[in-house]
This record gives sequence, C-alpha cells and structure tokens, in this order.
Amino acid sequence: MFDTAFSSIESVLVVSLLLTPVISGLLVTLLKRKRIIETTTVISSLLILIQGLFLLSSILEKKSILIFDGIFYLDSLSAIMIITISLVGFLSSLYSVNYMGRQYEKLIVDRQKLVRYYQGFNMFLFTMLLVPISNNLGIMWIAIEATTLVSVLLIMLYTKQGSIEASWKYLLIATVGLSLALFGIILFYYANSVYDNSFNSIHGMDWTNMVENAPQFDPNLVKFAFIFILVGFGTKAGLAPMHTWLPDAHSEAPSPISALLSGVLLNCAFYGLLRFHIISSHSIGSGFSNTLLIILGIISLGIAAASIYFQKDIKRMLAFSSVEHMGIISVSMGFGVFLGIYGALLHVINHAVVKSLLFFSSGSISQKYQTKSIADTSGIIKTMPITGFMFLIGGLAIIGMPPFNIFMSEFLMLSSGFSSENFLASALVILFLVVIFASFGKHLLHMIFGNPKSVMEKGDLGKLSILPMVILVSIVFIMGIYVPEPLQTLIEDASKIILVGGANS
Amino acid sequence: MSDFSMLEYGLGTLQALLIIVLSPLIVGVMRKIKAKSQKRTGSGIFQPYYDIIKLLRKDEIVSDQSSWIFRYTPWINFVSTASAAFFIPVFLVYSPFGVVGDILLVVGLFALGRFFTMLAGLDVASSFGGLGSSREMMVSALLEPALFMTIFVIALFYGGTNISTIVSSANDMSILIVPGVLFALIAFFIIMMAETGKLPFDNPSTHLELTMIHESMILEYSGKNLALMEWSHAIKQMILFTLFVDIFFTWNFVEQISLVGISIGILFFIAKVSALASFTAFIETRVAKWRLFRVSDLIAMAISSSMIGVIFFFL
Amino acid sequence: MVENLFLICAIFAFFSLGATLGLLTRGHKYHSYFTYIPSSFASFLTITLSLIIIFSESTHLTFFNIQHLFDFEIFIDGVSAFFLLIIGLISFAVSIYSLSYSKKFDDKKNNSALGMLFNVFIISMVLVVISNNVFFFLIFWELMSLTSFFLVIYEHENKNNLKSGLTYLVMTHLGTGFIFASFILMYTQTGSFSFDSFRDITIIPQHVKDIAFVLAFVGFGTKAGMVPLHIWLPKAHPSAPSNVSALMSAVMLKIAIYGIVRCIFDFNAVDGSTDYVWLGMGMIIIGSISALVGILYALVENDIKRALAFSSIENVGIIFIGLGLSIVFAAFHLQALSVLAFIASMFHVLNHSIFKGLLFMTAGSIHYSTHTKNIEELGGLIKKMPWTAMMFLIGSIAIIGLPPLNGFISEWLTLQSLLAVFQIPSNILQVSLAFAILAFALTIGLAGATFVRLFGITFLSKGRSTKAVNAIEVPKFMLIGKAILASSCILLGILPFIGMNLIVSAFNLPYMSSSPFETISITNTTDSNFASLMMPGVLVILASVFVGVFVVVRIIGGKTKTIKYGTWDCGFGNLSEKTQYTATSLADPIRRIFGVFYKPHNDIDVDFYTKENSYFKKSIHVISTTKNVFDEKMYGKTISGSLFVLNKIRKIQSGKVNAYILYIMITLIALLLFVGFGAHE
Amino acid sequence: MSDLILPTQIDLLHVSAVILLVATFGIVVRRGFSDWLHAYRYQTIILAGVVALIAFVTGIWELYIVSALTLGIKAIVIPKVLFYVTKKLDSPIKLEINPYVSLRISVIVSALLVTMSYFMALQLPISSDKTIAVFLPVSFSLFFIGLFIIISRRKALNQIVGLLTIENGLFLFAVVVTHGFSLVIEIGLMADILVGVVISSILLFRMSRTFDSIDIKNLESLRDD
Repeated sequence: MFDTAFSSIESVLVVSLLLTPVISGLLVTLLKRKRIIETTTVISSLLILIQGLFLLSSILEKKSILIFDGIFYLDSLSAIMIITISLVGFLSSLYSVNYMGRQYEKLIVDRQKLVRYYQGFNMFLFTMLLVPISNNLGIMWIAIEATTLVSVLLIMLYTKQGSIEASWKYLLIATVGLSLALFGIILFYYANSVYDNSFNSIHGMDWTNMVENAPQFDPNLVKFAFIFILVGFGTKAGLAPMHTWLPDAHSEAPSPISALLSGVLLNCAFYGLLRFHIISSHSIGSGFSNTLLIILGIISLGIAAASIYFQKDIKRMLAFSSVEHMGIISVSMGFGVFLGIYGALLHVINHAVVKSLLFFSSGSISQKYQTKSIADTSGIIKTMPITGFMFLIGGLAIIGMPPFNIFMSEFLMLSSGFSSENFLASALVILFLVVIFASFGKHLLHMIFGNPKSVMEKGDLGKLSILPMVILVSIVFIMGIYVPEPLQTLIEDASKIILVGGANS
Repeated sequence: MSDFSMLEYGLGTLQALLIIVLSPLIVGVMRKIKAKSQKRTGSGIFQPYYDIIKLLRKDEIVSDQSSWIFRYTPWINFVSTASAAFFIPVFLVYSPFGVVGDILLVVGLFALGRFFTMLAGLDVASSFGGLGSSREMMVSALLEPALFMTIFVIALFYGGTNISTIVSSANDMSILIVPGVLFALIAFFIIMMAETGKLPFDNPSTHLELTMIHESMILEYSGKNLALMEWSHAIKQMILFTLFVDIFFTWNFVEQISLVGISIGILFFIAKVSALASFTAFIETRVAKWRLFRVSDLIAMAISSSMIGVIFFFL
Repeated sequence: MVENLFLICAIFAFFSLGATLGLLTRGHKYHSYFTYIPSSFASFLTITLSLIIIFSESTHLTFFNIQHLFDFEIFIDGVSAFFLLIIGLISFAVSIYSLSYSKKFDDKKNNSALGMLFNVFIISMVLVVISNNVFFFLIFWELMSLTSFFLVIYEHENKNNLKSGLTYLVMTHLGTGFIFASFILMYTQTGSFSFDSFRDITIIPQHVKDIAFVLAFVGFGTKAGMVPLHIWLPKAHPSAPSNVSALMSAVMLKIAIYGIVRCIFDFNAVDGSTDYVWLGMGMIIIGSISALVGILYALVENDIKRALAFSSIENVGIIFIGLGLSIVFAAFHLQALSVLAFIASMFHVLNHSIFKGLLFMTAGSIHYSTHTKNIEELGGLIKKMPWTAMMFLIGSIAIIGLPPLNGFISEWLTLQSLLAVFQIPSNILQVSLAFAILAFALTIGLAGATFVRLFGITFLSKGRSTKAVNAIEVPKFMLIGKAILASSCILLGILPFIGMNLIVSAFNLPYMSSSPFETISITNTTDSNFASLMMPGVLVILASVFVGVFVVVRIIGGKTKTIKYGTWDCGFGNLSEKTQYTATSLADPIRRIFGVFYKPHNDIDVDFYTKENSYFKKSIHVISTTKNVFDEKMYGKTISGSLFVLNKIRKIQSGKVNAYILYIMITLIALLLFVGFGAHE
Repeated sequence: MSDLILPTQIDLLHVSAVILLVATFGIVVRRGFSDWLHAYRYQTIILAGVVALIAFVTGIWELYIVSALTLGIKAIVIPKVLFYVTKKLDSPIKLEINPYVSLRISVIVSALLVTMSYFMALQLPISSDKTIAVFLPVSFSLFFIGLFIIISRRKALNQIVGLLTIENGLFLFAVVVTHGFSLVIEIGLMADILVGVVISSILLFRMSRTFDSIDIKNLESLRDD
C-alpha cells in the first residue's frame, strides 16, 4: 500500500507536514533547554509554512489531491486553511519566543511550564493541521475535539483562578457542542450508508464519498443532521449564542495562543461546518443552510456589538470582535452568491491576519502596562510608539477602515448581500458594523492616544516582539488594495467548490 | 449700457444729485411738521443744511480707543448710500444706471453701510456703542426677511428686481387696486419706518440709552464725520421714500425728455415725497416708542402681510 | 492626455515628497519648508491641471485605467477639474500659510506627523475627485476621512479633541455607509463597479435610482454637514490645527458637494421629467433648515473657530438651495433658470471655499498670537495685528454677501433664482418656495449680525485679557497665504465672470459670456430685463461718488483738525475693558428671540452687604449658558436609549456555565422547531 | 436482518434498554459523587453488552472489539480515575447539596425528556428494524438527560458524568444506527474521551485546591457586567 501511497510528492509533503510538529514536540520534550526548544519550535513552524506553500502550489495546479486511498483529501478550501494555520502558527511561534521569555523572566512560568507550553504549541499545530487535511469526517471530528483538549491544556498553563474557570467552561461547552456535531455526523453517515448499504465501511464517512451520494440523501434527515452540525461546530466556531466560552478562553490564554485560537481555531471549526454545508447544499440545495448561517451570523454580530461597547478588558474585547467576524464570515457565506463566498473566504484569511496582529500587540501592551484593563491603558503611542502604531493599524483594520484588508472583504460581503437581495440582513449588518465601529473606536482611541496614567519609560519590547507585527502589518496594507494572483485563483476555486451546491437551490 | 445717450446719463446723475441734495430738506420738513403737530414752532425746514455745513466746518474729537474703522466708517457709509441713489428713478421712469444694479444691490449697499456703522459703534470701547450695535443687529437681521419678501412681491407684480423695470411697468399699469400690492405697500411702509429709525422702532431725538438704536452707534462722532453720518442717514431715508413713491404712486413721470416735463416731474416728485414725509411725521407723532422685544412683532406683521401679498399673487 | 498623466504623476510625486520629507526631517530647523514647499508646488500643479482640462477645447475628459482586482480608473472631466481647482487653490494658499503656522507646534510636539498627514490628506482628496470606481472612490473617501480624523485629534492630549474626533469618525463612517449602500444599489442594477456604468440611465429603473439618490444625498450630506447630521462638524473643525480646519471647511465639504453633483447631476438624475421635483424640494428644504440652524448657532458661539464651522453649515445650506432649485427648474423644463441656479450654487461653492479658507486661516493667526479661541478674551487686535484684521474684514464682508465682494455675487445669483420661482407652473411649489426665500433672507441677515459680532468683539475696542493685549502680528508667510485668498475674493467680486466662465466651461453649460466685463442680466418671461448686475460699473459709481463727496466736503468744510481724546464716559471716569459690551450681551436680543434653539439660561447669584437689606448689592455673578438642542435632544436621547438596549443584551454573558449549556440546548431546540415547521409546510 | 432476531433476544434488548434508562435515572436521582460513578459504570457495562449483542446479531467482528474497548476503558478505567479523584478531593462534603433543579423535579423532567426522545425517534426518517426501534429513543434520552444533568447541577464532577452520559448516548446511537464507525475512529473517540476525562480530573484537582470545593459557583468571575 505504501509504495502506491508515496508515489506522489504530495503524499510525502502531507506526511512531513503532519510529522514536523510531532517531531519537534518530541524534541522539545527531550531536550529541555529554553533556547533550544524555542528555536526548534520556530524552525519547525517555519518548515510547516514552507511545506504549506509547496502544497498550495501543487494544489493550485491539480485542483484536488486524494491520497492514502482517501484518508487525506486536499482541495483549495483546505489549502486556504493550511496556509492560514501555518502562517499564523509561524508568526505566533516567533512571537512566543519574546512573550514567553518575558513571562519566564518575570517568574510567572517556570522551566517545566515553558516546556509544556512548547509541547502544547506543537501539538496544537498538529491537531489543527489534521483538520483540513483529513477526508474522513470522523477523523476530522476527532481532530477538532483534540484541538479543544490541547488548547485547554495551553490555557491551563497558568494556575490562576481565571484560567481554571476559563478552561473548565471551554472544555465543557466545547465538548458538549462537539458531541452535538458528532450526532449530526452520525446521521449523515447513516444517510450515506443507507444509500449504498455500505455499513461500517471506512469510506462511508469520506467527505468525497458523501458529496457524491449527497443528492440521494433523505432531505428531512439532512436538515435534521445539519442543524446538529451547525449548533455543534457553531459552538466551536464561536457563533452566538453558543459563543459563551470564547471570551473567557481567549482572554485567559497566553497571547500567542489567543492569536492561534482566534485567528485559526475558529476557522478550523468553521471549516468543518463548511464541509457539511457543501454536502447539504448538494443534497437539498443551499437555501436551507444559507438561511441558518445568516440567522446565526446576524445574532453573533448583534451580541458582539452589544458586548464590545461595555467591555473593560482588552483581550475580551478582541475575543468579542472575533465573534463578530465569525458572524460576518457566516453571513457572507450565507448570502450564497459567488462574491459573498469569495468575500467570506478572503475574510477568513484577513481576519486571521488582523486578529493575530491585534493579539500580539495587545500582549505586548498588557505586558508593558501590567494590566488588561482598558481604562488603565492609555497613551500607548507615547510609551511604545511602534507597538502602538501596529495596534492602531490593527484596530482600524478590524473595524473595517480602508485602505486595510478587512474593508475589502466586508465590501464584497455587503455587495453580495445587496445583489442577493437580502436587504434586511445587509441593513442589519451595516447597523451593527457601525455600532461596533463606534464602540471599538472609542476604546481604541482611549487606549492609543492621550497621556499614560502613570509615568513609564518609553520603549517597545524587543525586536522579536515587533518583527511578527511588522510582517502582519505589511500583509494588512498589501491585501488592503490588492490580493495576490495565486491567492485570488485559490479563493476562486474554493468558492466554486462551495457554490456548486448552490446551483440547484 | 451703451444704448443710453450722454444726455440721459446726465439726467440720471441729476436724479441722483436731487436725492442727495434734497434729503436734508425732507428731514427739515418732517421736523417742522412734528413740531407743528406738537404745538411747537420748531426750526426752519432748512435747518438740517445749516447743521451739516456747521458740522463740516468743526474740528472733530476722536476716541483714543478707536481704530481706522471708526474714522473711515462715515465715508464708507456715505459713499455706499449715495451710490445707491444712482439706481433710483426720480422723474424719469427709468434710471440709465439701472443696468448696473438692481434693488438687491441697493439693499446690499445699505447693508454695507450698516455693517460698518455697527462696527464703528463697537469700535469705541464704550457700552453705548455696543448697545446700539446689538439692537441694530437684531432689528436689521429681522428686517431682512421682511424686506426680501416685499421685494419678492414687487418682483412678482412688476416682473423684475431691476428698479427701472419695476417703475416703468408700475407706471404702465395703474396697479393700486390690486390687493397684493396693497399688502406689499403696508409691509414696505413698516420696513421704511424701521430702516430710517422712526418711531415706534427708534427714537433718535432723545439721547436716552433706553430708547435709542441708531443714535447710540454714532454717539462718539463729531464734526465732519457726524455730518457725513447724518447726511447719509438722510439720503437713505430719501431713497426709501423715493422708492416708495416710485413704486406705489406712479403718476407723472416724464414720458419724453423736455425741460418743462422734467421740471414738472421734479416738482411732482418733491410734492409726492414731502407728502409721504409729512404722513410719516404725522404717524410718528401719534405713536410711542415700543419695547425692543415688541419691535419683532411689528416686523412679523410686515413679513406676514407681504406673505399674504405673495399668496394673493398666486391665487 | 499624456501630459495630463504626467501632471498627475508630478502632483502625486510632490505631495508624497512633502509627506516623506515631513516624516524624515523631524526636528530639523527648516522642517516646515521641506514639508510645505512641495505641497504648495503640487497644489500649483493641480491648479494648472484643472485649468488645462477645463479650458481644453478638444475634450473635457482625461481617462486612465490601471488594472487590479477592481479597476483603478482615473477619470477627470470638467466636474472633477472644477473641484480640483478648488482643492489646488486653497491648498496652495494653506501650504504657504503653514510654512510659518506649523512652527506653532515646534516646541510642543513633533510636527512631522502633521506635515505627513497634511500632504496625505490633500492627496486623498485629489484621488477622491479623480477616481472613477466605487471601490477606490470609497477607499480614498475613507482615507480622506481617516487622515482628517488624525489631524483632528492631532492635539490628542486634550480629551475633548479625542471626543470630537470620535464623533467625527463615527458620523462620517455612518455617512460612508449610506454612500456605500447607494452605490451598491446601483451596482446591483448595472453589475459593474465602474461609474461609467452608472451613467447609463437606461438600465436602471426609476425607483431604484430614487432610493440610490436619496441614500447618496444623505451620505454625502453627512459629510457636508447637513442638518441634522451636522453635529460632528462644529466639534471636529475647531479641534484640528487651523491650517487643517481651513482645508476641512473650505475643501473637504466641497468634496462632499462633488459627490452630490456626481451622483445627482452626472448619473442622469436631472432630466425633463417631473419625477425629481420632490428630490429638489427636499434639497431646498434641508438646505434652508441647515442654513438657518447653522447661522443661528454661529451667532451665539464664543469659540471663533466653532462659529466659523457653524457658518460653514449655513453656507452648505445655501449651496443645497441652489442645487435643489436647479433640479426643480430642470424638472419643469426651465433650462435657463436651472442653469442659473446651478451656476449660483457652484459659484457659491467656489466662493465659500475661498473666504472660509481665508477666515479659518485668520482665526488660526489669532490663535497663533493670542493662544485663545474664545472671543470673550479678545479685543482690540486691529491695532496689534492690522493686516490680519484687514483679511478678516475682507473675509467677513465676502461671507455675509455685501457688495462689492464675491459673496455678494453668488448670493445675488441664488436669490435671483429664488425670485424666479414664479415661472414654475405650480402654485404649491411657488408658495412653499416663498418660505425658502424667507429662510434665506433671515439667514443673510443673521449672517451679517454674526460677523459684526465676530469682527467687532475680536478686533475692535479694548483688549479683554492680557492675551489680547500682548498679541503681535503673525509672520509674513501666514499673511501671504491669507492675502492670496483675500485678493481672489476681491477679484471674483469685481469681475464675477472670471468665476462664472470657469463654471460654465467646466460643466459645459450653455450661455458662455465673451468678456469678464459683461453684465450679468436675467430676462423675465416677457424678456424685458428682470435683473442685471455689473460690478465694474458699481465700482465706478462708488469711486466717483467718493471723489465727489470728498471734493464737496473739502470745499465746504475746508481744513479741520482732529483731536484724540478718551471715549465719552458720562463723566464717570476710567472706562475699563469690563465696561464695554461682551460677545454674549451683544448677541443677547437675538438669543432671546430665537430662544427655542438655544434654551438660554442665566444663573444669577447676588450677594448683599447685609442679608436683610436687598438693595445694596456687593456683587452679582451671571453665568449665561446656551444649549445645542440637536446634541442634547436628538442625539443624547437616541444614544442613551440604544445603550440601554445593548446593556440588556450583553448580560447573557452571565458567567454561569449551566446557563451557557442551556443556550446551546435552546438554540438547538429552537432551530429544530423552526425546521420542523418549515418541513411541515 | 430482522428475521435473525429470536424472541429471547428481543426480550434481552428490551431488558437491557430498561436497565440503561434506570442507570441513567440513577445518576439523576442520587446525590453522592460515588453513586453517580457507580450508576455510570452500570450504564456503561450494559452498553458494552448491547454492543456485543448487536455484534452477534449483525456478525460484524469489529463490534466485539469495540464492546471490549468500551468495557475496558469506559467501564473500568474512567470510573477508576474518577473514583480516585473523588477520594483525593479536599472538600469534606461529597454530595450535590442544592442543584439548580431539585431532584424531584429533575426526575420528572428526565421522564419528559425520555418521552420527547421517543417522539423524536418517531419523527426521524430512519428505517427501523427491531434493534433500532428499541434503542434509538434510549440513546436520545441518554443524550438529553446528560445535557440536562450538565445544565441542572452545581458540582463539576456531576457535569463530567453528564458529559460521559452524553458520550454513551452518542455511542449507543452510532452503534445502533450505523453499527458503529470503523475501528480506527472508535479508538480515536475512546482516546479522546479518556484524555478529556484525565484533563477534567486535573481541573477538578485544581479547583478543589484553589476554591476547596468543586462547586461551580466559584466559576462565575469571568462575566460581563
């Protein structure tokens, strides 16, 4: 079997992609020196990024790759995920060197915890990479559940009361949600196996297989199942009102991990949702799932708008803005026209970039000010000019100010909203966006400008903390007015994959 | 504007000069009539001329707080007001300078003069001047709508804001019977009283800070400047009277230019204006100064009557 | 075409040069020269470009297209060129002004940011005017807002500036939302993001267009400061450094007007059909209200820059009146009148940008040398800074529309087109427009009062504080900058046809006049002369009268001498600066009459020598306050209400994990029921 | 395949279904920590039996392994871990004192949930052979009662048990409806559950150390107001 398996270069790439974090995790466990484990992690994540880019190129040429007789399946959609994961993963590993280094110096974490951190980091990357690659939906589910467990471990790194509480809630809610999702998966599986009476065959749960058989599924069953899927994966993807774990977990985790959680993990869960969205679109037309997506998305936007205005904690505010943006993605997906889906996928990337930028900068800021409270943080631009500037850019980008990248995807979303004649939804979205704009802007201005409360020495926190932000900011600027050609084609292919189902609605 | 002969320009200038020169006379006439109706002898009707000449000859005292605004205001005021006289037909149905500007320009020139007068009132650091300017600000601001509404009515009825057009078409049709114009007339009369600082708006004859508006602005003036101020005030009044009679009592304009016709026209003009003046003076002796904040009621009356005029036109 | 492209590139090159140098040479001795000389060059080039395009016989259009995800098209026709001219002219003057003005911040802050943003701000405005694609239009539009926002909060140590900055940002974003909605609505019909497709009248159904126009009007109106969406304007403009507030008030508002002209006149709104009467009337009504409200608040304002900002609202209102009239006339096939009204409003656009720029720069100079914007503390500046006073006087005479300056011309034209409404064949419209005349006239009157107050209190009589007493005249560059605009005020006033020809050929309207010395004449239905105006003639008359009276006075009066003496004090002695009229008391009568807008309130507390005897007062303190009805009633209520709701919503994050799981279950069941019912249908 | 089922087996199915429900109700009605674990263990053992039965019926050999795994991990290892935890907990009282919903009412609610799940089973368009007909509603009720336990109880341990009940419900559902997943996935699931339990017991330790109780009323500090 293996000689056939490794015949293609992609299979090698995939395997190495999956093995790299595992190996580095093992290395970290074995040799416990601070410097070394840091470098190992950074290098491994860099390798992951590079392999991801290679995979991307090969996917660009041959639209979809099916290897290990259908355990792993990659198409443009998963390529987008992989690229996002590996990019943010690399940058946050780079950032963690500085961030965790400081925590280490401040004796907030000891050596052993540092080791655990980097182990967790690598495992986290591994599990997340497994999600978009796996073709078998059961494995995908397991991977997503695994991400929960690993990230809980990472949140549990500190023994503060807050982190205990956050991780407990996160564990409980996410697991419950995912069990709902599993329920849905089983139903889909049943529907599939009923169709070609292939009970208990490993391929019965393959996405490719399901998509093929989708048109023959029993519509009511599909509806029933999709609701479970939506609620389940929606919980993990932070769609309101199942988002409740999100602000706690994101605010209590170490900043690099918050970046990963917000920027990538949510997208992974949403990816799972998308796969089933496609199946159900194939089977009963996209109208049904689109409506649900729009409803949940708008609820998320509304709740995020409400919560951001009164927010007192920087990272909680950012977390709620993640809820908002997941809402935007799902609404934009739900509009179900090419432009909207394109916008949604673009938004996945943009949001990942901007949100990790924000989490990095806020991490440095809260380290500098030694508080996460918005009220006590002011005059950043004076105390730490570069970080402050980055934070400003990130903030302006996240509230959808041109010429930054988020604006483009939101522009696409709203255009699609109008052109698909969901006027009410679009109007609501605009309303909530303006509210969020006002509230977030208020906090942003207060934090960045004005004079700092207490006198503190001027200066940023080291080059390694600045470097990732600089990279991200440059991406933000570039993507603001121009999406690179390969990315365009990639996103277009992915949108086509999703849109196919929409044809018979 | 080349379609007028040199003679006509001469006549136009003559009309303007008539207004400028005769204006103190009208003041004198009014004073005389007031005095008579108050059972006083009063001074002769040429007294204003003597006053002006006397003042022109006097040295002047200027406040050390004041700036060039204060010093040049009389000139600006006089020039703007006197230039307005050039657009007013007196005995001809038109003014050859009518092409240059219309009634709006006349209003604008008045406003220019008033603007500087108010500034001059503020320029000397006394509280009197400020008081005057403040009240003048209010009155003029409120007067503006009334004025424009009236102009609107007139423009509606006589097809233009160009004074020559207005007067000539007014001359063509004996229009007095139309109610709309009647209302315009009432409005215009009120405006005239307000603009020229007559009772019940303003009482120039008492230098009592409770009553005065215009006088308190020019309180600091003396000599030449005072003369110019007084004179330009007289000219403004004359122009308004002339406009009034031009528009509403349009008989005996000179049809074809001849010496006799012109002299008759001039006589008629003087007769008309002095009649109007005496009527005004008569009214003035019959009313008392109103409270400042009731002045707005009068102006509102003017506005509403001109609005009614508008509506009458469209009905 | 090509040389135009070259010019455009040169403009960008110079502006960006200014921006970069501004950043690089921070703290350098000649920093301001490095920053603002390039921008003045660029502005000059902008003027040239616009003039070339306006007066090129061959074609009015310049068109380039750079491919991207969306097309980035540069499209300069007469309309863009006209507004380019405004941008160029004002920013030229302001750049020169800034050479000295920016030194104000030298010791306090690094003004590298100021210089950079200043340049970027101007570029963004230029780009807005010349971009021909929804996406890029919006990007540059928001870039303009963003840079101006940063300039507003430039002195961010002051909390109020931050507040007003936020208000500005939010309001302008709201406006952008409307604009966006309008454009996207058009896009859904045409399926293309390029403005060219929008120009195609045939494919867009009427009702969609109506909605789109209304949305666009609201959106751009927000930026232009139309009541009641104006509240940001009097907050933001004063907070910015004065050179920037000059740009914002004089140019940025005009960019909003540009947007309206683009959408409503270029995208085929104004055709012969009577469908657009309501649109025109709406504009006129809103315009009148804005004019009135703006000037009413300007009248009682003590902060000189705020007062100027309010008067900007007023002037925008006047411009709207003109545009609306033009639409209405066009709807009734009164071509000539429509053109007249349009010219009037465009001329007012030009004029307002000139004198408002001038006035803001003067206000900046006052702030520069006295460090205060509160006119209650000023006074007597005419002796300290004579040239600035002269400029301010010219500016005020122009803005309140007195002859012989440019303001008079545009207001005259507007008024003429208002007076011509009797040609509209509809009584209701005529009567309602009569009310518009009423509002307009009242506005003019109040404007006069406002500027008497501003000039009188600021420059005349005694200085009311040491700040005013120790003031000195500002450096020469600031004077030059102002002089440029002041002289153009006078020029446009005396030879209005310079401006009018510009407009006529920019918007290629009919009725081009040959020489600038011609008479503006409007004929009525029986084409006798309805009204006519010839400013050179007026000037001649004024001059001759002056000469005449001078001679007469000399002949009669002979030589007299003038004696300087103290102001008459009723023999009371030592008049102090306290005894003279204050700004508040000057405006008091009007404040009382229009009390409904201000809710004026006086707190008087008297204390007596002895409690029992209330005749001998020791001291009387009067605190006189006016409120802004729109801020407190409209916005205050709305915001507090919505916050209440939000606060209720966010409570679902209760911290109880059981509740959270319950939400999940409820959502699940709700959706199941939703679908269950859906299935059973 | 229905012809394969002998009457005795049907009775067996019914009996086991009933015992499953009883065990689940046991979790609902009891207060003590250890009682829950006992109940859970019985529940799981029955589950394993059911799986074995279905394996016998359908003759899918993988299901035997699955049932063995269930028995091994879910019925032996996990309860052991949790018993250990409860023993080690510092908190003196190892009882659910005052749940959000009193036990009496919880019983009623769970009964309602059971009926609801029967209706749901009828609603679902799943071709019903005997096994399914019997166990589908049972699995639903396990699922929902588990949810209900999590919602209504204050003790973290109880919530874990609720979670495990949900897992069991899912597991039963999967086995009944689709005769289990493929072996790989089953193992993965088991591993996930095991790790989850381990992590949550670590959390339990930390809780009891920090708040000296595992009552989740201590976990309400992170909220928005």
